[in-house]
This record gives sequence, C-alpha cells and structure tokens, in this order.
Amino acid sequence: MKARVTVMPKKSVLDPQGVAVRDAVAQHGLPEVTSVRVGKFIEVEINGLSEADAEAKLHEISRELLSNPVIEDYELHIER
Amino acid sequence: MKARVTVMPKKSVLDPQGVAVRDAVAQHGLPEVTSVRVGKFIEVEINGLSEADAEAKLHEISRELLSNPVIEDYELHIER
Amino acid sequence: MKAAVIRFPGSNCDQDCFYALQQVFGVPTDYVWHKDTSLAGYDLVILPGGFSYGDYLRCGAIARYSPIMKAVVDYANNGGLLLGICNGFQVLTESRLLPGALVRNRSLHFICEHRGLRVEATNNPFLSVAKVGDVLNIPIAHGEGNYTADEATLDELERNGQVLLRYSDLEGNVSDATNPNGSARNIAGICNAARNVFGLMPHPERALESALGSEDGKIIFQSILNTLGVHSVA
Amino acid sequence: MNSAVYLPEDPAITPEVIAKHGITPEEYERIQSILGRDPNYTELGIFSVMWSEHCSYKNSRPELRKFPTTGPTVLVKAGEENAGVIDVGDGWAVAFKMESHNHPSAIEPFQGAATGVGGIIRDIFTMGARPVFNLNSLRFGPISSDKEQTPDNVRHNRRLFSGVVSGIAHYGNCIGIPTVGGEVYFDKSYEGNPLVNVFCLGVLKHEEIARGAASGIGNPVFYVGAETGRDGLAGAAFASRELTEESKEDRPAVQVGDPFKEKLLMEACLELLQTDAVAGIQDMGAAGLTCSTCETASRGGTGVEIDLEKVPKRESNMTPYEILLSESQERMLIIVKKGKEQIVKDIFIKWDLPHAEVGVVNDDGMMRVKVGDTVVAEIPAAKLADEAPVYHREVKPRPAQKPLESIPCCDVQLALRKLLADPTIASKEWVYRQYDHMVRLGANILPGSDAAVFIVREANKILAATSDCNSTYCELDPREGAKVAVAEAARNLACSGAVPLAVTDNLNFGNPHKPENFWQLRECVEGLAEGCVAFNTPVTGGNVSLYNESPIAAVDPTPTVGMVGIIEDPAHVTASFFREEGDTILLLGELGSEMGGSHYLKVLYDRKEGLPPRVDFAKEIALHDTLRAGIRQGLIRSAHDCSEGGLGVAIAESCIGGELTGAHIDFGATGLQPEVLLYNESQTRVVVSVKAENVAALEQLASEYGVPARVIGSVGGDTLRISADGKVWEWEAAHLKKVWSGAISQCMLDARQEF
Ligand SMILES: Nc1ncnc2c1ncn2[C@@H]1O[C@H](COP(=O)(O)OP(=O)(O)O)[C@@H](O)[C@H]1O
Ligand SMILES: [Mg+2]
Repeated sequence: MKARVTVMPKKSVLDPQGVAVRDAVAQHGLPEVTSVRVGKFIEVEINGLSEADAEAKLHEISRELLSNPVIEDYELHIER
Repeated sequence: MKARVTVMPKKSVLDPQGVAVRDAVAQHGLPEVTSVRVGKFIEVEINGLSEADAEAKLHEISRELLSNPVIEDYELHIER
Repeated sequence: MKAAVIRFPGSNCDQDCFYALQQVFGVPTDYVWHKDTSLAGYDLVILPGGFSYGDYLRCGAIARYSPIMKAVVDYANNGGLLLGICNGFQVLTESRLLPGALVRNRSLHFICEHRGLRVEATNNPFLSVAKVGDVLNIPIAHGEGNYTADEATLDELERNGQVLLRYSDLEGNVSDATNPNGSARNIAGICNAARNVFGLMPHPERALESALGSEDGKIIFQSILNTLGVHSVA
Repeated sequence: MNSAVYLPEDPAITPEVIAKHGITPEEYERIQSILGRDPNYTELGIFSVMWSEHCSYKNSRPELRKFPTTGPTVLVKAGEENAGVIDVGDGWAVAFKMESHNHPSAIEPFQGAATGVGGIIRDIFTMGARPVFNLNSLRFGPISSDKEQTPDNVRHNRRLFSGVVSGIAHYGNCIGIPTVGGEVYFDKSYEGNPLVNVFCLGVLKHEEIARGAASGIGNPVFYVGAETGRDGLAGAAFASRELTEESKEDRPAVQVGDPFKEKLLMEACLELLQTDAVAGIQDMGAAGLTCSTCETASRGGTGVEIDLEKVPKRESNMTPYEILLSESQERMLIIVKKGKEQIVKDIFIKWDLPHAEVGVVNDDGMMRVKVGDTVVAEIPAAKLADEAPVYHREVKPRPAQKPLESIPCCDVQLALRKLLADPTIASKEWVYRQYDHMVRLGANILPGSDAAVFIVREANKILAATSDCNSTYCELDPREGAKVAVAEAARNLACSGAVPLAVTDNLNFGNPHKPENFWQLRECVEGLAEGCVAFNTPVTGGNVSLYNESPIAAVDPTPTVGMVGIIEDPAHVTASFFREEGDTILLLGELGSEMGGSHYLKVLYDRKEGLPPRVDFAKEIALHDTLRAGIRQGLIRSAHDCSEGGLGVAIAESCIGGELTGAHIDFGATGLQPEVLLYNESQTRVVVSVKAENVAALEQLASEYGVPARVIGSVGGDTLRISADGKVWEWEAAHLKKVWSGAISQCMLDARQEF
C-alpha cells in the first residue's frame, strides 16, 4: 500500500523558501508569478496492514511527526 | 492559474532523509512501513498568462530551477 | 549540583557544552544518551546544538520522539532548569515545551558569525546577573533559526517577559538590519511561562573566553549557577 | 585455484569492453599474466578501478617520489596509510590530508563537494584521529560580469560556486567539524572544470594510530556503515578521464552524501578504536569495497575472502560487479580480532548502524570474492594493489615566458578599488559565513586572516593552517610558481606566529598524455619538493587529480599546498589586521618590482603574462625567523603578507579586514612607477604594525637576520592615504571596506540557491 502526504506551510506563516523561489522564478523569465509556496511531498510504502488500520495510523503520524501543526498543514492520500 | 510541481529524488539515488524518516515512522507505531521517500511540493500561482505559454515556461523552470535533473525527477500538474 | 548534556544521534555541540560546564565552571556533568529514560538527580539539563537525526524532516522533529524526551518533558514540568541551545531550541519548540517554531533563515543560507543580543528580561534564572538593555556578544551558527509564531503568541510572550534576547547591534539597537535570519520581532531566545525552560539560537558555550572572541556567554551560565546556589570557579 | 567463474549474465570481454574500462592492450596482457588466465567481467572491473590514476597513481608515482617525506616528527609516512601522522609533542599527534572532488563537483556541485568532505573526513578518522577542523581550496571560472546581461558561462560558474560552498557547508556543519579556512580563486582556466580540494586534520595520541592492514589469519572482516547501492559506479575511473559533453550523459548515479550517517559512523569507529577489538580499519572511498579489501590484504601481506551475499545492500538484484565497484558513501571495512566480534556488534547497535561480518583474513594472498559458494573474483591482492603499471610520460617544456617590457599606467586610485573588488582578492565572508567555523571551541583566529589558528582542546595545542597556490604563476612558470606556493603557505603561518610542521598537497593538472601537461606536473612537483626541503616541512600525503580539462584547454597547473604549523604560546597568536591608532607600520622585505603574472595585469588588463615573481628561500626563511622572533618578543601586533595585489592590497586589507581603521603611508622617494610600487607581487614581504616604542627593537631584530625593514607609516584616521615620489592618493577606508566585503555577495545575488 502506498500513501502520499503533502505538507505545506500554513498560509499565515512566513515561507522564506517560497519567497526566494518566487523571486527566482520571476527572474527566470516568468514575471507573471504571484506567489510560490514550498512544502514537502512524502511517499510512504506499507506492507501487511489493513487499509483502515493504516489510514488512522497515518493520520496520526502525519499530524504528530510529518508535519508541525504550528506552522504546517498536511494532506493525506492513500493509493488504492 | 495554479501549478503544482512535485520534485522527488530519483529512484536510484540515495535519499538519506527518506531513510531517517522511515526509521522514525517505524518507531512511531508503524513498523509495517517499508520505504519512505521525501521530496518537495511546490505550488506556483500565476496571473495573466495563457495556459499554453505558462505550461512551456513552467516545464523549463521545473527542470532548471525547481529540480536538479542529475538527482531528481519532477512532475508538473496544471490546475485548470 | 549535577548537570546533564543530552546526546542525540547527530548532536555536535555536546562536547562543547560538556567542556563549558565541567572545565570552565567546574560543574560535575554527565552525558545522557538519547536511549536513556531517566534524568533523576540532575539540577540542569542542556539540549545541545547540532543536527539531531541529521535535521531530516524538520530540525528537532525526530529527536522529539527519542526515548529520553519523555524524561525531559517530566523534568521540565517539575520545574527543572532546561536549556536548549540552537538545535536544542528547535527540539524544545517541536516538543511544545516552548511556543512557536524555527524555520529557514530568510537568506536560505547557514550563518555563522558573532552577533549582538540585547537582554530583554532578567527576572528569570538564565539572565539574572545581567541588566535589561545589556548587550551580549555571542555567536550564532544555524540555517533554521528564523523564529515564527502567530501574533497572539508573540504578544503574550512579550507581555509575560518571556522574550529574553533579541538580535541587536553591539550598541543595543534592534532593527531589521540587525536581524540575521528574519526572526519575528528579532527574537533570539525565549523562555516558557514558568521561566524554567530557555531556548536560544545563539551559542553561549562558544563565548566563554577571550581567545574565542567573547566571554559574554558566561552571563548565562553564571546566572544559572547563581540560581542554583552554586559558586563556580569561573 | 584459478577458479573464478564466468557468470552467464556478464557481458563478454571484447576489445571494446576492455577499452571502455580504460585498460590498454598492454595492461590487459599484464592482467592475463597476473591471473594466468582471462579475467571475468567482475575482475576486469576491479582491475580497471584499481589501476585508474585515482587509485594507482600510475602516471604520477615516479614524480611523487621526489617529495621529502621523512623527518623527526613524521610518525606515519606519506603513502604508508590513509593519511600521514605528525608528532606535535606531549604524546599527541595530528593526521591530515587533502583530497580533490573536482569531477563530481563539475557534474553535481552540491553533492560532489559534500561527498568530497565526507571522504577526507573518513581518511582521517580511519587513522584513529578525531577530526578537528577542515579547510577547502576552491577554483571556479569568473563570477563577475560588467555587462548588463550576465553571460551563461558566468551564470554557470556562479551556480557551481554556490553549490560547492553549500555542499561543503552542508556536510561539515552537520557532522560538526569546523571549516576554518581555505582559499577561493576565480579564473577563466577553471571554466567547466572547477577544482574542489578539501582538507581535514585530526588529532590523536601516538599509541592510538590505527592501521589499515588485514592482519591475523582467521580474523573476521566486518562491513560497517551505509548500505551499498549503485552509487557512483566506477567513480574512480570517471575521475581519471577528461570531462566531455558526453560525460554528463554516461554519468552513473550521483553519490549522495549523508553527513548524519557519517557522524554516527565516526563516533562509532572512534569508540571502537578505544577498545582492543580492531586489527585493521580502512575506509571505503574510491572503488569502495574492492579497494579496501585488496589494500588491507596487501598491507597485511595476507589474503581476504568476502561473501557478497552478506554485504548490506540498499537495492535488489545488484551484480557482483556493481557491489564491488559501487562508491556508496559512509562505509568502512574493519578487521576484527577473532573473539572480539561482540564488542563491534554492540557498538554499532548502540549507534544504530548497519554492520555485518562479511569475510575472513586468510593466508593465501588472494582477494577472493564469493557469492555464497560461488567464487566470482579471485586475484592476488598484492599484485592488484601494488603492481599497477607505472608510466614515465613524455614531457615537453613549454616555451618560457618573456619578461614584460613595460607596465601600463592607470588610475592608481581606481586600480585599488578594482583589485579589492575582484572576487579572488575580495573578502570571502560570503563563503565562510556559511561554514560553522566555531564548533569545537577552537577558532582562535577566525577566517579572514592569513592563516587559521585553532586551539585543539584535547591536546592543549594551538595549530595554524593554510592552503595556498597562485596558479597564474604556475601557468607562467610551473617550477617557480610551485616554489611560491610553498613559500606563501609558510609565510602565512609565520605571520600567525607559527612554526611550520608539514605539508599535504593536491596536484591538479590536465591530461598527462599531453607532454606539455606532464611537463607542468613534473616542474611543479620539483618546485614543491624544493620548497618543502627548504622549510623543513615533509610531505605527509596528498592527492593527484589529472584530466582536469574543460572543452577548451587544461586548467592552469594547480599544485595546492596545505601547510600545518604549531604556535607554542597563546600570546604568540597574531592576526593580519591593524589593531590600534598610532601604531607604526613597517614593511619587512624589499619594495619589490616584479609585475609578471600580477593581479594588476590580470584584473585591469586581462593579461596573464610575464615572468612570475621569484622566491629566494634563504631570504624567505630569514623573514619568517624575524617575524617569529618579533612576535615572541611581543613586538609585532599584526602581520600580513603581500600576495595577490601586492603592497597596496596588503595595506588596505590590514585596514579593513578587522576593526575598520585608516592609515597614513609615506614611501618617500622610491623611483618606482606608482603602479609598480603599489601592485607588484614580489615575494618575501610582510606588512607589520608595532607600538611606536618598539620600532627600534624590531629594526634591530630585522637587521640581525639581514631582513630589510622600513617604517612606512602609521595606523589611524578614516582614510588610507599613501604618498610616494611626490604623489598622494587617498581612499576612504569605509568605502574600501564596502567594496571589498560586498564584491562576492553582489555577484551572487541572482545566483540559483539550493533550497
Ligand atoms: N573557501 C574558504 N573557506 C574558508 N575560508 C576561506 C576560504 N577562502 C578564503 N578563506 C579565508 O579568507 C582569508 C583570505 O584568504 P586568501 O585571500 O586566500 O589569503 P592569503 O592570500 O593570505 O592566503 C583566509 O583567512 C582564508 O582562510
Ligand atoms: Mg596571506
């Protein structure tokens, strides 16, 4: 089983990487860019666990380990 | 217009971060995890450019700026 | 008294902190391994700088779940003096022992250099021998020391006198130009509401002798020892 | 016994396959005679990496024999082990070495530089030494552009520069070893082929020296550290070829460094070496498992047998060829004393590191590789490791440079600003600010002075270290240029108050098959050797990197010198910046007049020509002795040598490098053209500052050593004011500082960053 977790900086939180990348993108021939946010993309493979069990566990892990709720939001997708 | 770029370490390339996170996930009550890979997720917002123009430009930027083709692959999704 | 320096895999200022306590201040000090589970008998615990678990995922995020951290949290909740330096500060915010978070420096570069730090509050065990407005010259060395928290949290920190150090110039002026990393309100170090947990990005253990460019780090160690009623040799 | 099997899935050994491995027909015959049969594919791969220049020094070995390698302080000689070891007194010793990662950095600057740092650190802790500081010597194509539009090549150079610096910072900072000094040069000759030379120094007690020999028949062989993947397959062979457009295409998987793992590996190995469980230890660097097994066996006069099934692997279905030639990072081979296996296991479990018993030491002299019961390679270890072919390459001298006829006149005022803004001369703060140079509580003199000065706490010693090489001089006259490199390194140490101990070097040259390139190599080696004899600094080791060619031409010959010295007393530690208003400024040495190869000609006129400055070692040593005596007697408060940009730049740097100050300089009547006076690069000159009351004493001291000393001015004011021969020039000190300290960051504003 495969899961994908996207972790993004919260809208309200400063994202220094996003700012730097936006400036670089604008310089790189795309001045029309208005905003960039940089987060993480985490692919997790799991073996030998029911989907229901895995999903609950993965939410917990995404919340407690993979993201920091003070500054980040996460989204979990389970590949079926 | 919104674009999403996922940048992942190539399969053959060592992903030390993925290994460290896999171990942490296993410790965190999910010993069934077999592999983790960690990449970047980049959200780009663009204003006032036709989709066709943007797409070509975004591919170029993804290849040259957002990813390092020697060790990473990227995927570009344009939100319509 | 007895002090503990926690060693996570990837800690790299552990030996420096040990040297500071044991050699410079004559404080009996132990290393405590991250797989240990007890901190009984210690009067001061330091979470040292470095790259715990390679700083993978987020700085301090994996260390937070080391076996020793349960003991660290209990120790702090029981009022024990806890000092987190650099990566140690990051572990403290990840563990929610301190509010806010530390993100990438706005330049995206690692920065290593001496910096002025204005003392903002002294009614705590960590700066008791300083005066408000004093400027300490202490080096920083980090890539992710950009302190961030929501406005309400920041206001509360200010109100409670939990902001202990701000980046300034050597005259004590605080401005965007004296902010090395983009930290909210130039914050370099904060303590918890109970004032027994202190996290800071600068490295006081690197500023203990003139041969290294500054002795101002002694203020912090001396304050802690005074609080504990220890008369040190330094 | 000739029993290695030919695996059906392996490619057949055709002349093309042999050539693709960089093996000549003659070398192939040699392989056949060593084996008494044809090699199989795996064995061919093994020979190809072991006999690459990178591992065997087959082209450079005869030259390297010219270096002085012995001396009363040498505990482990060059070539004997992974790094030389030098006595520093009181039972303590240091191990240090320099290594290049030029080609990997050209392809992937961040990881290339990072893994270079990882490699040199492993070399040091393999010796049983705890690494305490790093240096780095970096060379790139130009990063500044006058035009509005930055040309692509400049953009690319910036990207390489930025990536390399980030990579070094990433690895060194994470592992917690301070990077305390180095050098950065920018020159067209490095376009497309940057040089990345990294240096590490470690400290140990005499009795802690660890050996890389597989001794003790029956002792188990352990593999510890990261799992093996298909990383950098045959990187050693890759490093021994020219970079071409295709090399980007046929790149194997780039090695990715994991400083976190290396930190654990280092701590675990140093902890293990404190026990008596280890018979031999060897890092897996270039050519990985292959090189470490056959070298340990060769050094031990034994054989080693390993089973690839037991090797920890990251990927599935790896062939023996791939496992043996992989250059995955952060791995070590340990020969364990029989019966002490549990000690090893316990320590590696404690540090959460992969480890496995993969083989055994035997007495038949063979490197035997098995997969289960099948023998997949069987080669006499000593012959493989030590009987690589040796080539005496053809040399062809290049025509000597002509002396310069005249020196163009310029706006002297503007020239100093231009020189200070040239990235090669400008402040390197942009670089070293990204390096943690303060961890381990040793940075006594921070980066920015002539040499790094470092307090080694465990040994209670103060060391000074520097890396130097003016490759423009080497291009114009390789022998003289190399001599200057050694002299400058020794001078930088003397300015800091140190006595030089020993040298490590990194020879970066072009393709050795081109006779002119090989001539440069030979001349440089002989020049270095002469210098090392003169300063009594044996060469303890180093590295050779050939085939440094861009599509256009070979890089300028670059024999980088890393020199380490010792300072006896903390009171003798001296920096290169003026310290106090009113201090008197003296020049020790002549006014000089040599303009060949000068930065003045290069920066202002884009000319790289003329005869580079000559160094007279006797005069140089007299100068260094004067400096050290003056420092010991408490006379000298700052000392800065004249190098690129000459006296003008040296004086300016002394004003602006530390606490900002001005200076008033009056040379009186010199009879020299102003450009020559201020910007000539004659050697053997140092600008010092002293308290006014000590001037006479220093002059007296200098005259005892036969060193010219002249008072040229005093420290103070807001401007640098220089007068000579009735002319006066004046610069605002703060402005010079701004120009000098901002030059590199200005160039790098729009460079791509690692994020
Ligand atoms: N790559 C680098 N890393 C760290 N420090 C550096 C680097 N390059 C230069 N420096 C520091 O900047 C200072 C000036 O270097 P350089 O101009 O090469 O000095 P010099 O000409 O006296 O040898 C030195 O202290 C040196 O250690
Ligand atoms: Mg110098």
